[in-house]
Amino acid sequence: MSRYARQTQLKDFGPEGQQKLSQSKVLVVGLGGLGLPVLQYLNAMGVGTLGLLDQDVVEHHNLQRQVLYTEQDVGRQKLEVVHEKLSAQNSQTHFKLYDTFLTKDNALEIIKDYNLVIDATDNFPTRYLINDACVLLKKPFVYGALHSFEGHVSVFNYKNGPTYRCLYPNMPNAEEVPNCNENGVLGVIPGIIGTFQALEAIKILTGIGEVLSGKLLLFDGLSQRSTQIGFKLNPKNLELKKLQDFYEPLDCDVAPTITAEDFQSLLESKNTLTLIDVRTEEEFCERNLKEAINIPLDKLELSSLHITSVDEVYVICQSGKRSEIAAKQLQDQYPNKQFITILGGMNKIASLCP
Amino acid sequence: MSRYARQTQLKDFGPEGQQKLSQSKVLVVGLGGLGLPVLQYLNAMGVGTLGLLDQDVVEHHNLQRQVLYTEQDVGRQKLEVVHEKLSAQNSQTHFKLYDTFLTKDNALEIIKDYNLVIDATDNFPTRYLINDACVLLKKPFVYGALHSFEGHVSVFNYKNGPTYRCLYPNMPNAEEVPNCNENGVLGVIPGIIGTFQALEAIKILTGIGEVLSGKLLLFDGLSQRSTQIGFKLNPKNLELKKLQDFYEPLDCDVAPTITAEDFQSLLESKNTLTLIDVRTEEEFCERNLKEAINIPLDKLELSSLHITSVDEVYVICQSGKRSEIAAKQLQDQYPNKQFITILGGMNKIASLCP
Amino acid sequence: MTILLFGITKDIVGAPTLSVPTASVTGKKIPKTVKELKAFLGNTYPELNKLSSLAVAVNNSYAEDDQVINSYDEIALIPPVSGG
Amino acid sequence: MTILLFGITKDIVGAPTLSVPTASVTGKKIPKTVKELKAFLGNTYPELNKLSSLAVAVNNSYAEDDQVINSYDEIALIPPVSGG
Repeated sequence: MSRYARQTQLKDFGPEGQQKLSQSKVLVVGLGGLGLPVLQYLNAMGVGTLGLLDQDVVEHHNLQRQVLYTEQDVGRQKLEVVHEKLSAQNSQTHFKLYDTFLTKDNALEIIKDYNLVIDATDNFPTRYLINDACVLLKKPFVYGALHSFEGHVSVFNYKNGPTYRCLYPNMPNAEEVPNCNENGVLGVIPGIIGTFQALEAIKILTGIGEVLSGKLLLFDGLSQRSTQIGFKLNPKNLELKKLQDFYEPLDCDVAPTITAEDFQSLLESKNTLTLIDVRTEEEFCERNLKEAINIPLDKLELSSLHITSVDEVYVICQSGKRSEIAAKQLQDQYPNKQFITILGGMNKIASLCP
Repeated sequence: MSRYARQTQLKDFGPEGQQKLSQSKVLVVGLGGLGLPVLQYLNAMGVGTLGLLDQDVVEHHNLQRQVLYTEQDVGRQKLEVVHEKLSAQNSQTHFKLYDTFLTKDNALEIIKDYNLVIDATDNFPTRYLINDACVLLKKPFVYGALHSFEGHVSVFNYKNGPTYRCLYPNMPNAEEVPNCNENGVLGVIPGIIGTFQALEAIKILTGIGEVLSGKLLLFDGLSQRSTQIGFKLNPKNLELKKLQDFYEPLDCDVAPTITAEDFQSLLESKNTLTLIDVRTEEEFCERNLKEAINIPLDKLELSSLHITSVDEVYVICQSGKRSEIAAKQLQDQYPNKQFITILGGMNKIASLCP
Repeated sequence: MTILLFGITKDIVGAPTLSVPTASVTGKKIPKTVKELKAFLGNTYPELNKLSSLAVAVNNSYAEDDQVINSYDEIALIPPVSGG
Repeated sequence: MTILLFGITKDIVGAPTLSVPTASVTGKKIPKTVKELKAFLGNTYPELNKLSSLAVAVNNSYAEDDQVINSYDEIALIPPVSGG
């Protein structure tokens, strides 16, 4: 019996469905709770090309829901582990590996080669980035997200259908959404939502069934109920011309902070410290701390820093918002240093010493 | 962060939920499409003891939906492969291995040690056997079953709630249900139904949420809709005193058959052939073929056959029904021989040569 | 009267739903109970008659053969399924 | 009027559903639109006011702030969720 016989014998799928899968290219963004069940099934079923994108390593507390990883894998690159296991599962699949996070600089270039994207990330900035990139490239993407015992699934931007922004026009603030450490999830929920996502992907790729476009599926594990909410396209969400300048990384690693008061004392007691001011040149010229180096936030990624003598780098802006973003960005770029945000920024400093 | 932090931090689950899981014992009957996702998640989430029961080997066409198996595993015992992988995933889990199929002779003895059973089998006889054994032992079991793009989930016999027989009082005939070779399944459907089963198991074990007792969940993948059908206990289904004498193995491997006419010609042309008559001694004495050895069906399991000279063994009964059962049973016991059923049995033979 | 079809009944009918006329415009006898509905459907799709073990739900509840049905009821045919 | 709660709104309220009085027996002003409902709920659960990005569904359809609501409507609060 052929490898895919059990599905090719289905009248509504057939050898045609299999053929379509084998020629399909799917990018999975995120190799965590959602990405792994999606990949296990898409790979088993014979999707021809799978793009894997993640830069995390396996952590011990991932094992409770990220079922492809073993205890031995803790500390290894997720990308490497997943590639190894999926290759063993299906040697016919062509894998493309992206050892990176999705950013505004690489998103369009990476996504353009795929038929569809699976949003299996764990943070809003990447979800909005995927949405906007898919709108620009006219690619559908299968959205999945989790909260405790619940999950969301939908297909966005499918044949000019509604997008993620038609449900949630703007990214929520950091304060209104629990961060990942507070926000647990029952281990099996990502398995349910991830397999739902895989099913939607298969339907899109092969043309069978009804795609969850314009419908948000709400799954509640405690009552085992699925509810579908209909929603419409807001046409202005398709009128995107380019990506936003910035997708705020509200991610789970909260950057360390220092109060403006403590920072003042530090300034007085220490001879040298490294302080980066990420405001614009204009703002910087108006008022600044003499210890500060000015690298505006939008130039941060391009700048290369030479920080050799110290382990701690302080980051400041006007209110503390941009410095938080900057600190996280720098932390990713320079993992061996610690970047500390000054709470309240120059506003607070000014209020202390007028 | 502790291994299970992401779920112990959930208010409705907590360290108490984790503690309950670690002390729980779950038997999973069947290591196929449903059993694997159930096990991946129960094991990841920290269920203390997992019983694994299956006697199949991994086949190439399993890979399309049985996501724990790799190409290298084809030909290996499923039991061994699953044990190896789950141990690597969670070394704290205690595994009990049953290298057998569930039968009326071992079911009660095996099931009695568990808190609940996962019905992850692919055939009606085992489903009815699990139901009856769980009713006798007062154990809940989580039912899952598949058909093409659809699946069923329910929890039976939970706190004296309805049983499988309250939905389907009697086992369907072989003719009314498509056999497994005709009856395909889209690869991802068992992932969805299996994770639903794992969720129900977790709810039963920890007491959170509403258990799907008295409700049959119908999942339709093509429309991505779940429907719940309410049903009631028929109290006489709890009045079972013992297992049935026989659970007809309507399994997927259709035994090869020969028409009575062809068998007659064969008898005339061949000097020797091996023929087993599985009717009772009484029936056998009334009329038999002189080539036949009489081993009544109910004694077949206990008999040990010494078939050395031939590869093909013919099996006959009165109408062809018992011989079909016998042939399958023999096939499992002696996989290197081929057991062929004579269609229509002695009735047909009699009509040919009165 | 709309009938949702599951499992093998969907395969037999060749569609996920079925409409049964409830006004007697067709001159046919209109099914008034679950049992009559089964017989009615078995006439059109004889393969359905083979299903000795067919559950029927009326408005999302399991229904016995003698249950009365009305034109506004939502009915589902739910045969047993075996795959794993 | 019954309100189904999802995500963080369920955590804020501490229950999966919420009942809003629709007769003015309580003397309070009764919400007539989605916007009024949000304000009404925000009064009782101030943490709900923080949710700048809260979707509301009326009878399983996404609703804008100006949509009129009635006592028999089924309403759901659906904040964005981020976990993966």
